[in-house]
Amino acid sequence: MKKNFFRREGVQSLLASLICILLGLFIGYIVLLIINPKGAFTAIMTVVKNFFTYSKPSAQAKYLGNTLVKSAPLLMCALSIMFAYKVGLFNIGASGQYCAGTCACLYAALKWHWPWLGCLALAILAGAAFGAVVGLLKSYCNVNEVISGIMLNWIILYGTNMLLTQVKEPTSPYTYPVRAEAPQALLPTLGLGTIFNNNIYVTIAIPLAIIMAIAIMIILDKTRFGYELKATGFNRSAAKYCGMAEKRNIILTLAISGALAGMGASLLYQTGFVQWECTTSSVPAMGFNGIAATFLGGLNPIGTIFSSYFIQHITAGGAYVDKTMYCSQISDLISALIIYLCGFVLFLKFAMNRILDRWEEKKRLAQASAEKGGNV
Amino acid sequence: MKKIFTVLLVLAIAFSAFAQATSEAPAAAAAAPKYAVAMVTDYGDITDESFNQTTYEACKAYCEAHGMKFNYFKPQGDSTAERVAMMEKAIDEGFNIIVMPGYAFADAIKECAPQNKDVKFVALDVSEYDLTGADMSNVYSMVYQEELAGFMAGYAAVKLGYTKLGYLGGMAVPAVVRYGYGFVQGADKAAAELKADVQINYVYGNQFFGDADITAYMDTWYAKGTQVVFACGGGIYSSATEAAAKVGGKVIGVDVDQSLTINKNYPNMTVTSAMKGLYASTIATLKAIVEDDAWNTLVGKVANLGLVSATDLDANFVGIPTGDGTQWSDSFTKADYAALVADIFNGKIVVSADTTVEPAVSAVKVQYLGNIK
Amino acid sequence: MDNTYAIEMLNITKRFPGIIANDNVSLQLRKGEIHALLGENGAGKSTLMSVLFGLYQAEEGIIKKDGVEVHINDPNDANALGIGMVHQHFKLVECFTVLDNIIMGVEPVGALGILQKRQAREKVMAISEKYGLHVDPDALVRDISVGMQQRTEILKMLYRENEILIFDEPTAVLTPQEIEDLMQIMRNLVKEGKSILFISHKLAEIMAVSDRCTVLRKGKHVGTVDTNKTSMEELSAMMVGRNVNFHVQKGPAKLGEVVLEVSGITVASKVHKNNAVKKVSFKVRRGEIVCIAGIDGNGQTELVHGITGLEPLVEGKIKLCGQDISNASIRQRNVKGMSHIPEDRHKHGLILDYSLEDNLILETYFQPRFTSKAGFLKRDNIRDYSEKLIEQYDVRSSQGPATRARSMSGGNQQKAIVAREIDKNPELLVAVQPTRGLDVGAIEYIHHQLIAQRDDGKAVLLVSLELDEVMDIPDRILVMYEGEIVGQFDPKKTTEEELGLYMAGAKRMEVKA
Amino acid sequence: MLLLIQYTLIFSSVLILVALGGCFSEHSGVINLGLEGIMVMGGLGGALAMRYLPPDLPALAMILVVLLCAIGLGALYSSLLAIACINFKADQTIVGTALNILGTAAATVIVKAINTATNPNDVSSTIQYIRPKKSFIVNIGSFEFNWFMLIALIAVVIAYIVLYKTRFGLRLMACGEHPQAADSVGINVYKMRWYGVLISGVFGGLGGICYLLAGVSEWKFENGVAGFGFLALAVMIFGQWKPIRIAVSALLFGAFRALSNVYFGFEFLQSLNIPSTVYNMMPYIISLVVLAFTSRHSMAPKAEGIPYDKSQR
Repeated sequence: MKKNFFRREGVQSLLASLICILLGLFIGYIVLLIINPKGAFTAIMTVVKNFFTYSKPSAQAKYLGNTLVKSAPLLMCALSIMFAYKVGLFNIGASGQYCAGTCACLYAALKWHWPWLGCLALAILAGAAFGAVVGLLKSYCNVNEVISGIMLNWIILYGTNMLLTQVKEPTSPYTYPVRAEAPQALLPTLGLGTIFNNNIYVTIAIPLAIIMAIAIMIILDKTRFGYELKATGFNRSAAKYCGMAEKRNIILTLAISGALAGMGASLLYQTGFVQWECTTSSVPAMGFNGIAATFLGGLNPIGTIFSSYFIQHITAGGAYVDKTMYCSQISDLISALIIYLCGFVLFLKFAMNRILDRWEEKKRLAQASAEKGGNV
Repeated sequence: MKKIFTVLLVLAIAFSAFAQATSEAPAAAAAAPKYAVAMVTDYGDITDESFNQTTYEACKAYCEAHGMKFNYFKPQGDSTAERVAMMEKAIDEGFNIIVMPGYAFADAIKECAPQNKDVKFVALDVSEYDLTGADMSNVYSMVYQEELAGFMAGYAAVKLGYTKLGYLGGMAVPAVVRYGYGFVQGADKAAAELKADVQINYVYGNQFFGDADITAYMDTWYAKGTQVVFACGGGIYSSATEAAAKVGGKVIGVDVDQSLTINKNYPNMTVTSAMKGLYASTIATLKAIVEDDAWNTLVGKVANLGLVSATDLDANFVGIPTGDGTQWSDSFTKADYAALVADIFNGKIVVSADTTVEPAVSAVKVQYLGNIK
Repeated sequence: MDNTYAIEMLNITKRFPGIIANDNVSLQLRKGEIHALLGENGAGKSTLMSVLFGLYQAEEGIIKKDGVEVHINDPNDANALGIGMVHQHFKLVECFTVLDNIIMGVEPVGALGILQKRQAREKVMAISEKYGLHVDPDALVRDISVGMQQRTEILKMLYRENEILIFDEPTAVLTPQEIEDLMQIMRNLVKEGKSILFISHKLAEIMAVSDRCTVLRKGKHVGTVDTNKTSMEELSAMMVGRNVNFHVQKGPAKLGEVVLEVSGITVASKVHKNNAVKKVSFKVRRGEIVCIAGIDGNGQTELVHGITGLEPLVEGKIKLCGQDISNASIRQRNVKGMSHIPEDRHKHGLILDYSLEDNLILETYFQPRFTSKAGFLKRDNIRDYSEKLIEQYDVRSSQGPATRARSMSGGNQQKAIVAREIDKNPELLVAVQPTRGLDVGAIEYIHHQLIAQRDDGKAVLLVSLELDEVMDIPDRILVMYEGEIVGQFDPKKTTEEELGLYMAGAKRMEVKA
Repeated sequence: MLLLIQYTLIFSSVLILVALGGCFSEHSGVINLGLEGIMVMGGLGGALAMRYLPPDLPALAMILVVLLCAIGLGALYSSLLAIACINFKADQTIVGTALNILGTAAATVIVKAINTATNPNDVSSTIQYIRPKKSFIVNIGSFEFNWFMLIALIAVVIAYIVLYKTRFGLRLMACGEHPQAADSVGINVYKMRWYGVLISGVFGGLGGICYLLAGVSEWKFENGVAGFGFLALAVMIFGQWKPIRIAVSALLFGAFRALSNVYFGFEFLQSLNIPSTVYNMMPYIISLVVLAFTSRHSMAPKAEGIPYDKSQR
């Protein structure tokens, strides 16, 4: 029997994600209506339009570039969380590992004036190291990775603030701008910026992140390594039973997951787009938004590319909302709502299957009675 | 689930209808004015009780009075790229005067101004040094001599008999540092004159709002004998007033005469305020452009706003309140203040504006305590 | 008495997606009788009892108590009707005390819901006195033996003054002595006027304790018989639907050289501080099946874990084909020719979220035939290989190699494991309770596979809790008690009773490896 | 010294309340990572009450109404977690994380909307409560006693009694340890878990308003609660899910937090010149180290984090 189109895993994930997005936007719209019904529709459309609110195509291209620049690190964080999740681990520490990557690449760039590749490598290493700590604690001390991840997030945050204070502008809480102080650490652009109306922030970071997503998909689905990691994730005891180094696999998984998050930081900070604020008092939201992107992307690396972009898109869109009526936090609200709704994805899939079950049952009954009728 | 959805849908439709009905109300104004003003915020929001808020209030008041279109834009994050995005957005929406408070706009101006020759860029607190190499053909910047205001406040506090002072800065941005270093110099000057033993504790809270941590820190100061704290950084003063209220301590306000707000809740707490004429100068600038058509006299300049008169105290861009906002006493009278202003104006007293090194002092003991957070 | 039935379940039908668990089943429990419910795994016994206990609601059919129709929507309803149940997997909170577990759900409370444990304790003590169910009410459940836990479960029912008691496979985890005690307790209970439903697939127990027996097969009611008017053979035929040969045919063993040599190994326990296995030594030769018998929890699991490498040894040596593997990794042991059919197929044997084909290569995926030099899996080879195994070992599933292991039946899951382990062509096959929870057909099949291995000159180490299996399959029996080997027997020259004495620790002999 | 004690006590009170909230939720089987968001919402409830109540209300009435509003909004907000995780079996980690982001965003949006509605020029997310705050404070010499210190103490005692001495506690913990067992004796697991989460909302809300009142008289809701929810989570784990131990570990963590701000008051600490960041980091480092040594025999409720599905028993 041919499988119903709507029974396909991919289709269901996509549908569930779309429902989450639409519902999230819809509730956001309601909130806008309640605050001020006058501009609610314009505002919600602004959030959705983001850079399309610019009238000139050249500006649109430029700000598409900006949105992409910020999507790359988000995609990396989402990949980080997804990779761990596929192996049965919830790396809520991605935020901290991202933070560690920030610390490493900025320190290397601004203090030691390393070239970009060195900074990138150090960021990856820093993320991996903290990921590995979570893995070590998990496999040898049985510490739940969510708890240790949360603790490490704060430890890393405070540590980063402390270290990066050494490369802070004397008269602001921000680190030196990379573009001015350490241009050697900027990621190569390869002329990509010209596509986006000479956007200087568009670098190889964007293709690099997409390549990583594809690589992650291949590793998980096609390789022996992925086979081992997933086995460990699904059933740690069975992995041990069949001779896999299950402790090593857990550590490795979290290290890779951390490396991805750390790399994400490098892909943002080494474009010179932002500076780190040495008084940051909460863990970077990038890692948490990564959770949303992962689940919105249906736990699929390719889906994650789109969901990361989408979340960044509406977050950026929030900045353009008319401030006289609404505040820019409205887009935080909407993306938080979407994350919340992502919690219902499993239920949505279940509900879809139930509807399909009923529908097929009805069809079968109808068919059966028709056949019966035919026989009589 | 279904039910909730239906209810929401009905609500939405109802609201939409209401929106439709009300949105037709505002009619187009008579003639479209020549200018529209947009403000782009720096770190923090237009409610930071500091430069963003003052700039916003000034622009808004002026535009409303003159029937001009005004709006403010808040970048998504604190980066040049995002500031430029908002500036371009404002320009895209037809605004042709962009007001930007904060030294951090230097790079954004360098990027954005040359590409939008027909737009007027008014920067506040962006110094000549920051704008080195910039195309200034459509840019005007104003920098304030906060160090003078700080100096006067410090001088006044010591002269008023306080010997244990504190300085609580917000984030160590140039303006905040200038206030602080000026405060130290002023206290030093007064201490030298009085031959008094004066101590200053000097710290930055590293944020523009108060919370339990900052309050706790302030509590230790007041508990150890600090008499008055110069709370210089947006909403951070709320922690200083909170702590001061417990032990009858005093505070010094910043930017505007803060006695008006602070004393409402805590009578007699404000010793004085170190003020700068951000509001007035912003209005004046807008007036010069819009009414006087005098952009040509401003453009390309970085105005250093400080004292303009040795006698007309209220005409100056920096100073302390001459009315009830300062707790005058026999040891420091309005006349003393006037003399001080004159001395500074005449160059008899020189106040260093250097923010890169701690000011030299001779009579006070300053303890630099870095950042609270 | 005009109504002799305590409970009547009439024409019960319960469907789950895809299957009919109970198809028009009826069961009538007389007052004061022990009524056995017999059937293979998956015959629908537990579903029927869950319906009675209110855990499930039947689509069709009615339940009567004392001749009056009742509706049981949840365990509270069942409890109100005086129906209690001892579940196969105990429903006890491990970090609570025995007393807390007993009173949970019907706690005596004073003002503000404050617990009043004193009167509860008195009542529990009185009941335990009356029925000879001695427990320590203040002990934590996690610290007491399985037998004690079962008594706690029974006390839970009695504390609630239930009249109808359901026992779901109560003997699976007990020693022969404990089983005997349980039977006595059940007889006492009936004497006091309780009615008992006793679910089991162990014929001997049913013959020994029950008055009547209802047999289910594949969700259908086969019949109800008086136990004293039937025989084990008849019952088993009713249960399976055909005549079953209880005894496995096998030729004499042809012993070869020693394959596995275990000398003086000690393995720590995960549960308590003592060692679970204490200086155990034995050998297994080519062409023989050696069975480790004993009551659950006497160190068999840890012994196997020590041999297969899942747990490190505290001391001692293990040799496989003459090579020391005491500290070898699991992978090394596998490669050197050890296969292991694990005790818990869901925990160790399978990755339930993997497809069948991925499960079949769990221990061989790294070989060049399945993985390229670059580290990519050779999907085509894996598909071919798994199709071959599926064919050869008759593993049935809905979508062939691509089926999720989770969606397969227990028997076919076990067959897949057996296929994987035997196809590795091992020198030593360690099989731990390979037939647990399987139906008779699958049991027969797996027994034949074990014997085929032996006849093929392989060494087989079998660990079993089922006395039938212990008596039938091996060539040599080693009895384990409290981590030590306390007896060695030739199955042809011993009896279940004799084994039982050793298994319960009543007797022991010196056993030389 | 007095200041250290005062701030230790007030920070500890926040931590105790929030950690107890987490404790109840987890004992019922639901991991509550959304405490941070619940605190913000509870704080919002209390702050709004203080904004709208007449400031000359008698202290007792003021305290009661503020508490009730904080409790109400906290509990209401926590029901978002309950409905998703209990009824719809959503992943508790995702939902908890979402609640944290949502809490700050929603509170900011709400306060800004209220402020702007009252005064079109006011787009701040700040609520001021200088005079109402005084109701919560009693000065004993130079020690500033905050009623929340007493409330936290009472909360510990009540939590202890409820968990270990009442029918409710027994049933609640059974649902977190072995929900199937609880179900089999007729306890409604869904209902108990709802209670657990709602109680965490109550305590979280109380903790939130307590945090807001700890040191200032106005709060800018954009700033959230600066990681106190997570710190409370650490306290709960450090306290091994037991009320008395939670109280003790909250005192320890509160002392570190207080030290990071008032170390200036101690000559020897000042001479050590340790950045306050280090003091802030310490609680997390200590918890991590302790976790590393104790997690082999974790006291965490066994069934926490696993959605209970009645049809799969």
